[in-house]
Amino acid sequence: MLLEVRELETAYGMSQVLFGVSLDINPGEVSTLLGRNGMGKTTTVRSILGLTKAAKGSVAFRGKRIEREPPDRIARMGIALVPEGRQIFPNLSVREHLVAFAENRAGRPDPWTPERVFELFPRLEERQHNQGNQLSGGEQQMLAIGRALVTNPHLLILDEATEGLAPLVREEIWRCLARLRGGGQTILVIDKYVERLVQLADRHTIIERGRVAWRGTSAELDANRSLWHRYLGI
Amino acid sequence: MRILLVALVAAAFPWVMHALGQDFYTSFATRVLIYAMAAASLNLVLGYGGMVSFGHAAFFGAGAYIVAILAAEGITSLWIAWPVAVAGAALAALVIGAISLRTRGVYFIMITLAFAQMMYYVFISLKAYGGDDGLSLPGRSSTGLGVSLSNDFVWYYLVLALLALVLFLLHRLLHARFGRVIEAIRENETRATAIGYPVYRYQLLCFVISGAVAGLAGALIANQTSYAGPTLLHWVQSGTLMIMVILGGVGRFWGGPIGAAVLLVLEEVFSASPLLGPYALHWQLPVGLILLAVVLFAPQGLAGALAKRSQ
Amino acid sequence: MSGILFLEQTLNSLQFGLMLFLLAAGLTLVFGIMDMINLAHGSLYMIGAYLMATLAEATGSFWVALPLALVATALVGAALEVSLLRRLYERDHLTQVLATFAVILIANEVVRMIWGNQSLMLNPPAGLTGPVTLPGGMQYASYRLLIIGVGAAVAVCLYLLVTRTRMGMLVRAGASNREMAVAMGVNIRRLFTIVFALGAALCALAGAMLGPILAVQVGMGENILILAFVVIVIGGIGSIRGAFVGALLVGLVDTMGRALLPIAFAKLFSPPVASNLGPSVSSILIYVLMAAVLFLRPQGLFPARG
Amino acid sequence: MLSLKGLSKRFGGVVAVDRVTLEVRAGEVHGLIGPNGAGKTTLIHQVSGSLPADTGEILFEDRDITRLAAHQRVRGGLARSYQVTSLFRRFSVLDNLALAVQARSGSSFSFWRPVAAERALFDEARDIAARINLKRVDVPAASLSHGEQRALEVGLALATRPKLLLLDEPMAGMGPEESKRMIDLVRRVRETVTLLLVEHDMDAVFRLADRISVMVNGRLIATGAPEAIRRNDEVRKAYLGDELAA
Repeated sequence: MLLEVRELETAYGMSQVLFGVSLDINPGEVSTLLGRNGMGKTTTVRSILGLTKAAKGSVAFRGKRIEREPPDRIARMGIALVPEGRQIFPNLSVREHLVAFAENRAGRPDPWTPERVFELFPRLEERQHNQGNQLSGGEQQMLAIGRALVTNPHLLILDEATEGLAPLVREEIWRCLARLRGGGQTILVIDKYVERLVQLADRHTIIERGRVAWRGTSAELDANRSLWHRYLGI
Repeated sequence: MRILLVALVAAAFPWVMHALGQDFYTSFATRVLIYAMAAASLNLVLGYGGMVSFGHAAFFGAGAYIVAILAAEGITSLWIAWPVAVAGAALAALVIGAISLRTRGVYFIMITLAFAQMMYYVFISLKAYGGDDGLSLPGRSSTGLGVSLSNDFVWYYLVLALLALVLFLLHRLLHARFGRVIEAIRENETRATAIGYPVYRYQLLCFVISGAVAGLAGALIANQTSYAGPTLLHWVQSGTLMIMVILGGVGRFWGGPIGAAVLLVLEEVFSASPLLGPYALHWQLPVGLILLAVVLFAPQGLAGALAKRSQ
Repeated sequence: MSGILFLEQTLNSLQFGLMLFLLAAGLTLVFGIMDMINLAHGSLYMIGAYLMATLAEATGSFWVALPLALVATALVGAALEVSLLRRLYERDHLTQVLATFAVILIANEVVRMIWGNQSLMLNPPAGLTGPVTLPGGMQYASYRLLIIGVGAAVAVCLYLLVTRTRMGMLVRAGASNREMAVAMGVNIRRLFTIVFALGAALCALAGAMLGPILAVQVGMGENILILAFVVIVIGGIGSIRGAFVGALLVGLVDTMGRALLPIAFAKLFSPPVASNLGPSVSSILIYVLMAAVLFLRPQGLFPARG
Repeated sequence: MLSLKGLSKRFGGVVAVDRVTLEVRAGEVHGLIGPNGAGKTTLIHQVSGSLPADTGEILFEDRDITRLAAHQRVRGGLARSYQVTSLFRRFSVLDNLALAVQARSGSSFSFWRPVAAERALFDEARDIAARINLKRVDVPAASLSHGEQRALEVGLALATRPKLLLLDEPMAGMGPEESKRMIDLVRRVRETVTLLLVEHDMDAVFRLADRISVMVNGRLIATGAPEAIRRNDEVRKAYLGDELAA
């Protein structure tokens, strides 16, 4: 087991958002967190990364408990985030985004480097000397993924990575994820294009009001369209 | 009830000191009352309005300088000099506030600080009015009523009455519509705008009122010491007023007066105490340590601590 | 106005601006990364100057004392950060202002207790006490030229550090979006202690270089601190480039104002008016500059965020 | 009643709102939907005056309000609620509402008369509290439950007596019970006030709205009756997932 989340409870001030979320991720698999907006997907991710401290529950990463660790140490242990809203540094150039965080945290034999990211997204190479705040939304998204990749994480987490993108750019992101999957990268995806995720991912977890409402394989999710309507509003 | 008690003590204070042969302390108490007024005026913008003004000494010093300059030009009448001091400080607050309130957060802190320094250097460069050395007054302002303010008893009661009046007016203001809006803006500026308040105008007026009161306190301090000097406008003076407010309690009605009293008494104790021997010179050290302790461990200030105890 | 005067004042502006930059650089990073107002920055400048004066006396050499003073002040800065300032990052600006104001009071008294009330003497390094003749025949104090040289060299190093090194990238990332930097694995606490110590060393450098020109005395940090704040507010909080441009601008406006305005006013107004107006206008010029910049660009010239 | 003409907003390289032209008719509930990041909230910010428009104009009751300050728009009858609850947290519920009532009744540049003595303000505040079903009116706003805070959020906007109310995701983060109550509240409000409703809860939007506009990538791709929107291919493709249409 790469990541084991048990009975996570998290609150922002007075309002509790997570009421006991559990989640398992096996090495090499692609899993998803699904659910409507405001149901606690992003909070789950933030709690795993230590960006929001969980009040209760445990998180184990590669066999080590991390729920009390500071977020930067968790990141260095090999979890990388492509955050909601992309969070590109406006005052760093494209190349700097990649160079600054380049590191082989998972000790891969063929690590991601800035150059390999440029092969993956040629658009970024063209714009490598532009500042973060001069990029279009799609370019920012590619850069956010590239920035996470160069840390060579054990686990890559993408939070709404296709949000607000034009269909063509969205396709490019899907293709990229499929390629990463082929390379054996463990990935946790939050997104709402279920049809696409059923093809791409192995296992799914649906979150509803801070609790796990359903979990299962792609085949099971594909077969059960009432789930789609009930929990995902499709 | 408590207010009556405070009023009684304040009214009796000079007589008791006189009976004890310690008239010096009446003069000291007058200074406390004046700083209480200045601190209360800062608390209006800082505590109630949520505007962290780091340049309040500008208005305090302006009030003092205006009285001193008018005296140097031969105008010593209280009825002219003091209103002009108040109006001058209010005008300075209007100009400084109008520009500063366009900014927020640290920029507001810094720009108010910069404006105060600007006034500081303006007065320093006025060679005709003392420059670096400041300006001495021939005496206290004349009332034209046959009462001389050079009598420390009379002076004490006049300052006490003015402080009481100012505090009363501030109390009314804070509980009237205007005060509610000011506090609402501090709580949530975005929402205050969204329900239809022109935030900028309210903040500016609050800033001006506060500056005017500080100007009055400045006019009084110039009379108290018969002197107006550039240190009154220095940024360290602004910092001292902030210390008073935070010691007493930010946004607590009695925060300003309590803080002024506590800080000045501490200063007096530490700088004159025979216990400290040669270290009495270094009175800022214990004051700094106490301030640090209050800021870190009692952010509600003394008025906050008192309120908690009485609950 | 003669060309020589103009050249001399330009060099003075440069010298003043570069020293301001040394102070402002540390301040703006502290401000930008941790969103922390540190009034005690001026105290580090004072402490640096005192340590320099003492060490120069003890070692008998300016050049031996300088690195020692820088390291010692950096340690003082790191100690201050670890023991106190860390507790203030999450607090509001008012709390930070007052707590660091308290540090000023404490630092001033401690310096007085150790070194007394008299100001200390710090001599320029041997061989740099006299003037030199510049191309064009102008005489200029050699020590002031040294200050310009050192200031420019440090500015270049700092520029390279911030723009070319990985640490510089991480510092900039932290200044624009701290949480994202943390999520990428940056140990912001350690990075910040390093930045703080570096800022303290730059303070000490400014204190050491200016010591022979200005008096080394208690309270020397207070006024220059405000100028440093003016610089970073003009430049945009958190931006090294902004601090550099802001510092040169403030140095230029202040020095030129003081040198040229009285001359201009003497031509425009009667002598009594001019002699009063000249100094007051020139002394507030930089504050007018700051108000104007904030009025037009409330985030400063080179905002680090957004 | 409200008409937007070619409204745009850029942030750096990202076009958040792209030449949006939209008409809200008097008396209707106009739903505005679209995926996250489509620019809906940015559009609301522009209409309410908290963000300036790069280009385009905003007409409210045939008056050009593009350059008016936010508070002036509120006074003219254009109020809004926030997606992230924005209250005077340390004030009581009643004080929150009374402040909003005070904003439009008489001048607040009054320095003498205690507010507490102004019965009319608090009577009206109580009325509004009753309308939005808040029973506990003397507790600080911060101590209310999430659903109650959302109701107060709408109540604050109502207290300004708007003609047009911009509701930014009133159902955000609500449970089913709370959502139901909010839908009831919006139904009652619509009897007197025109609504522009931004909402993620599709069920709610399709039940409440008379007409719906769909925004994708900063652009308005369709406007029409709920049924027409449901059937619109382009909307299905853009909003419900390209795969469904494929």
